[in-house]
Amino acid sequence: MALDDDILFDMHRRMLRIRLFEEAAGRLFEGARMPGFIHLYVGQEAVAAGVCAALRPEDQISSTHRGHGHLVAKGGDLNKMMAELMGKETGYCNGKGGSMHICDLDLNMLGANGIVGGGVPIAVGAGFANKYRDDGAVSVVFFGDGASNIGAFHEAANMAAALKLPVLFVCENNEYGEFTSRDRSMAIADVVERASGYGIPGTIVDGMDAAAVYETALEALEHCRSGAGPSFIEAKTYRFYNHHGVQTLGLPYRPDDEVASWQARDPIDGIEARMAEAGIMTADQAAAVRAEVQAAVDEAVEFGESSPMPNPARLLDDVYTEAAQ
Amino acid sequence: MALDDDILFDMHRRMLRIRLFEEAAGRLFEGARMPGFIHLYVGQEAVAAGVCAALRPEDQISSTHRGHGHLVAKGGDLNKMMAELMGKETGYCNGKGGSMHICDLDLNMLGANGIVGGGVPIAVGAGFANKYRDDGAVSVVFFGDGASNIGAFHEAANMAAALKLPVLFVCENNEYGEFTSRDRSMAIADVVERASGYGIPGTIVDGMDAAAVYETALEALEHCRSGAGPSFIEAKTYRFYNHHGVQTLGLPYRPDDEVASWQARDPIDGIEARMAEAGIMTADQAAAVRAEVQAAVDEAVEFGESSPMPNPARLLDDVYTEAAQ
Amino acid sequence: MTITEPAAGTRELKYTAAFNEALHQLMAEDGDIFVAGEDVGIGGVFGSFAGLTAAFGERRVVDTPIAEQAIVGLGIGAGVAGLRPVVDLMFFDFVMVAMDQIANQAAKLKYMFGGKARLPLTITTNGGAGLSAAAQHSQSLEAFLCHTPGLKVVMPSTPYDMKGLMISSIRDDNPTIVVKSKMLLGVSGPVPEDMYEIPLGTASILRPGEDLTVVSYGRMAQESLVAAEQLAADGIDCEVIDLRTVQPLDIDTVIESAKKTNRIAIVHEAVRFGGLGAEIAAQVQEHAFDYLDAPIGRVGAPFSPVPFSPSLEADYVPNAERIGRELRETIGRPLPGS
Amino acid sequence: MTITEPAAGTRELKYTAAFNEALHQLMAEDGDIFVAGEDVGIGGVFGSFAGLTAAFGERRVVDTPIAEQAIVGLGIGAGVAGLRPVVDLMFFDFVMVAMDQIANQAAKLKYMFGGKARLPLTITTNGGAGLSAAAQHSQSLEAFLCHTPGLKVVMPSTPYDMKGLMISSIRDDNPTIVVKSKMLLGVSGPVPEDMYEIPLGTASILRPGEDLTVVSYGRMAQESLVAAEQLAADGIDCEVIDLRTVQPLDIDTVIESAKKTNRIAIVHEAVRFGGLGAEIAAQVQEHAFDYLDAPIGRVGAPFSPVPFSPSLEADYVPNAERIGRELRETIGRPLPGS
Ligand SMILES: Cc1ncc(C[n+]2csc(CCOP(=O)(O)OP(=O)(O)O)c2C)c(N)n1
Ligand SMILES: Cc1ncc(C[n+]2csc(CCOP(=O)(O)OP(=O)(O)O)c2C)c(N)n1
Ligand SMILES: [Mg+2]
Ligand SMILES: [Mg+2]
Repeated sequence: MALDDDILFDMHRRMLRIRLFEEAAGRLFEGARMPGFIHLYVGQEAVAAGVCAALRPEDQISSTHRGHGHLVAKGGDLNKMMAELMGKETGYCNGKGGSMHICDLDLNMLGANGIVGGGVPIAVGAGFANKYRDDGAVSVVFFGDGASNIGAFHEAANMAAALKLPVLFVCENNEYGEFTSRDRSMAIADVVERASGYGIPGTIVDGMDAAAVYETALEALEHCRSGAGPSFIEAKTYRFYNHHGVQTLGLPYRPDDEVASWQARDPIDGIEARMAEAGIMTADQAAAVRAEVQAAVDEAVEFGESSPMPNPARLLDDVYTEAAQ
Repeated sequence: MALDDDILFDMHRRMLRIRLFEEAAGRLFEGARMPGFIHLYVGQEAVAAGVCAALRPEDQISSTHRGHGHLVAKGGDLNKMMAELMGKETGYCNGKGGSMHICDLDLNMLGANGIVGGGVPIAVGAGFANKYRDDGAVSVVFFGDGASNIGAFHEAANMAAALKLPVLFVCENNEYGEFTSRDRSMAIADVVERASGYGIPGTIVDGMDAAAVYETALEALEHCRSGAGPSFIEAKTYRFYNHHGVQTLGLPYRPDDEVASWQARDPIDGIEARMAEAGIMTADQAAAVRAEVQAAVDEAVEFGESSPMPNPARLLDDVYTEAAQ
Repeated sequence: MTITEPAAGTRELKYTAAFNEALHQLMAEDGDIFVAGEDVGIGGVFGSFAGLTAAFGERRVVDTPIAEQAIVGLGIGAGVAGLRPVVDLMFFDFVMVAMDQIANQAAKLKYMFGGKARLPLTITTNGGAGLSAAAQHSQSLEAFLCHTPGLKVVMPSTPYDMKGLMISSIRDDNPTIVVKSKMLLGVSGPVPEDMYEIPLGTASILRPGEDLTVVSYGRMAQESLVAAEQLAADGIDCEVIDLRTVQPLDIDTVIESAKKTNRIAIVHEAVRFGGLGAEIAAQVQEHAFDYLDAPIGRVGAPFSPVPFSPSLEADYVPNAERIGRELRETIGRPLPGS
Repeated sequence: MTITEPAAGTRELKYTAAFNEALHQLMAEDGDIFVAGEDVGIGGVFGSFAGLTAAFGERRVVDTPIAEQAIVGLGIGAGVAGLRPVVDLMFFDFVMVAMDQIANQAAKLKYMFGGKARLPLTITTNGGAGLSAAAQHSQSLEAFLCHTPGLKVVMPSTPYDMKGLMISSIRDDNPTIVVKSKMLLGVSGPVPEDMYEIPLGTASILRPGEDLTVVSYGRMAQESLVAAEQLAADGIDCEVIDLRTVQPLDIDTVIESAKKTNRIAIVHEAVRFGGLGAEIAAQVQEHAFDYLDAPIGRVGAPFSPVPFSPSLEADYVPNAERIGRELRETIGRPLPGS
């Protein structure tokens, strides 16, 4: 594949931002310095980075309970993200949403979602708006293998196909729901087999390879933009940590050697090796990027921790939009 | 096909019972002698008759808003059916359910359903019970092309496949929801294309040919009984009347010539022609069966009309099952 | 709040035609409005959307698959993305099918996002019993929606209110459910041709009175009015309040009236247990405790699903006669003057 | 009804272990009982189903796909076909996803069929706020279920009640939802080892008192008890009633108490507007109008979704301190003796 160097640098940085942000968040969570639930995206970075590198700013993305990676990849502000995860006033949602509802509408990131599959119909609605306005934008929806079993996904996928909407479905198949494996939740090998049942063209891609994801996404997006209707990508990937929280090995539902074999295919190691081989990034340069991103993450932690808790007087604000006077 | 003559006689009678019952109900409805909604099954008789002829008594069926045909085919009592459609005390549901909730649990007919797709998960639950008890029974669920677009169908189909349940999915594709055609509701030509997305083996059958339906159903039921999990049949069929009520031609959403071309393939004419050709039923014999069935239907109308309205004192009965003392 | 009465001689329209006219005028005025739902293109099963495809084309009048979750989600996503969607759920009962999208997504989205979203979504539907449509096509489920912060719920009882409330609902920047009463679809009344708004959250007083306040909405407001006229013949002077929107709830008008009449009853078609009448009763006794001369009455459906048989259904759904009977019980104790 | 208290010296179990023990004992006794839901095989995300797979195998402890409609439907169909299913919805909020199956199907099936069905289905779930789980994982939605004829709704507040109510719920032949309070999962209390039933629809009096009746259920019953002890220090003697099941509702116990104390407040975690407190208040004023010396108080969540931030959530969810404050307001007017 002849991929622009710029794209590789871009994706490498997006992936590192996700990884380091997530690991910082995980440490805070472990240290009980972060409230609520945390679903880490670590391991799946190549999917969000590869897809988002292929997007235009006006393209929307919709996400899941495992949504930090998608927002970071779309350009999310790490300070506002970390503050939100901590429930602070300065966070993206003023502390009202937290990890499972993080969003940035200015970046056309339409939100994480606490309901498995709940974001899929909403993403299709955004795709409808794009077609209605004929503005060339595509609505991209990330969802898990587990989510492909829920009704909302089905209805939305069929609706997008029936109405020929510019929606890109990106299934991140990490082989598990929470603790139940994909092969016990469905009787098919590849989630993409569902796409043909809607008349949606589908592709499988190695979700540990950002470049492959990028190229696949670019093509799928082109299909959507052409007016031909939705497209579907299944990215084979893996979450390195537990469903919730930061434990990795020794869990009763995932064999340690399975975890290890996927970790050996770390998507960041992969892209760094590729860039090194191509002679476009030395180990020193890689380290420099890492240091720079780490500094931004540290700053985000600092920003979050030093930010105030929400003003109690605003508890009941923003339930409704008041009419403009 | 070498089909037992008995089976043909059996199916012929089931189809006639449906047809004549439905036409009587339609006339009553037109004459404002029947309350509520009425969704006639006329035209689709070969599907219910063909499938039900292949069933054992212990097999369950679940149905839709268009449910009279299924209950008649499973052996429903025409008197109790007609009385129920009229809202009478002597009806199957004591007048509390009506057309959309008609059922006969003793016949293992688990009910019509007013919610499109609502019966599919319930049917899968019955299939679970069969497997749990290992009693060899199969749960058969009838649903429309339109219902295949709703979430409940998707969840239930996948669940049946994941848990390898003895459930036979029978999609009656009559090319329309209410007034919206199948090709505007989905971007695929055949609903059966969805089956492979669940890992369920599927077949298309001519839903105007009872014998073909019977043979296909028998094979699919065998698959289910063998412990191999669910099976899926798409029957191509057509309703001769409007979605609701009895109008046939001149409707704004269905071309008259389309209606006429399907009516030319009337499934009852079809089976009668086949039986005549095979020399097993003369025109006189056919007329005799028809007269006999008509008499039963007339009796049902008489039974329904002469039955009392429900006792108002029972309005609040049967909301709960009281504990046995 | 005030007695709303279109000027004498105003043209008459049916309830459903008032709904339809509001849509025509709104869609002509605002290109961001579109309608989506099952069979809306042909005018909808109740004819509510008649003529819209001819006027605005298939781009703006969109037939969808049978998929209530996706229909509501379509509205949410398109609304967040800047359009002003109107999505239809054929029967009120089908909100159950889409409840997650309505109550967990649409209602909460703005709050969860810290205010950074605007969701100008209108959901239209048809509620209520009376057609022998049985347990799954006859419900009145507004209590579910009113208990869900973030939603507005509109239940007009006249063609005039229908038009004004539809215009306000669609122009409103919040997820709003407009429930037509199936039994009112064919009822006519005066409706001005121009566009006008009825502010959400303002009740109307259908009949002023001194002896008893009757609070209702939707079809039951009209039944209550009939009951009130019957009681008037016996010298019982009811004040009938039509809430028009049940969320926001114009409780001030209700309390003011209760303080004046000292007796109050709430009438709705929904199941009485846990219905909106309970909330109104609870608020009234809280704010007008010392004014009440009798327990607050509640008229509603009994505790069962809606039966199919017309004879049972007639006993199940409140009507003017039963309302009158139960209002007399509410009055119960002799009136001050008598 | 009576003060329920296990014998002194009874072994202690956690709330969730009491739930678990009930399941173990019931499944051992009745081969028709099975458990199905997401991740139940590994014990469930809250550990409520721990050990069941080891004891009863995968045939009877069934991991399902993520598909709440199909999970509830599985229970309905298997129940109608003669089994006694227990199906789990991980969070109370997810009833919204399955609302059609719960409210349009399970609740109405028997009635629609003219009584010719028996649906011994139990749905278990985990409700309530307090874990910073935000708007879609923290709700208390019992008002929806209580307004739906055909369902029973159980909300235990102690390990003892949990076990007895689980046994009654699973043995009951109606669709019954048992809501665990997430914040109580780890709370311990005495639980007899033998099997015992607590009849559905019987409240318990956690604390007898003379000045004010406090009606609650689930976690708030325990918070109300704490608040009552604090008020006792100031000489205000509260009677605390734990409803235990909110449908059927033991209104007799509530009314009897209200007639004795002449003042009453209802406390729940759900949104106050349209919550169960409204229904209780409406019934109490109806049946004890002449006994009430003050307006009926209602403590509940304010009118917004549940916020994520721990600081906001703490203000959102009622706790003993806030309950105490609001109860003092309910008392409001000076007590008769003072
Ligand atoms: C409707 C609903 N059901 C269940 C859950 C609980 N839950 C949260 S994440 C999850 C697993 C989702 O699996 P998948 O879609 O594959 O995403 P992944 O976690 O693997 O990224 C479950 C069951 C939920 N949040 N919403
Ligand atoms: C959830 C739900 N949505 C919509 C309806 C209204 N409705 C009743 S029948 C029907 C069409 C069903 O089409 P299909 O499944 O193809 O069955 P057919 O009527 O063709 O037999 C619709 C939309 C309903 N009853 N339930
Ligand atoms: Mg997964
Ligand atoms: Mg059809």
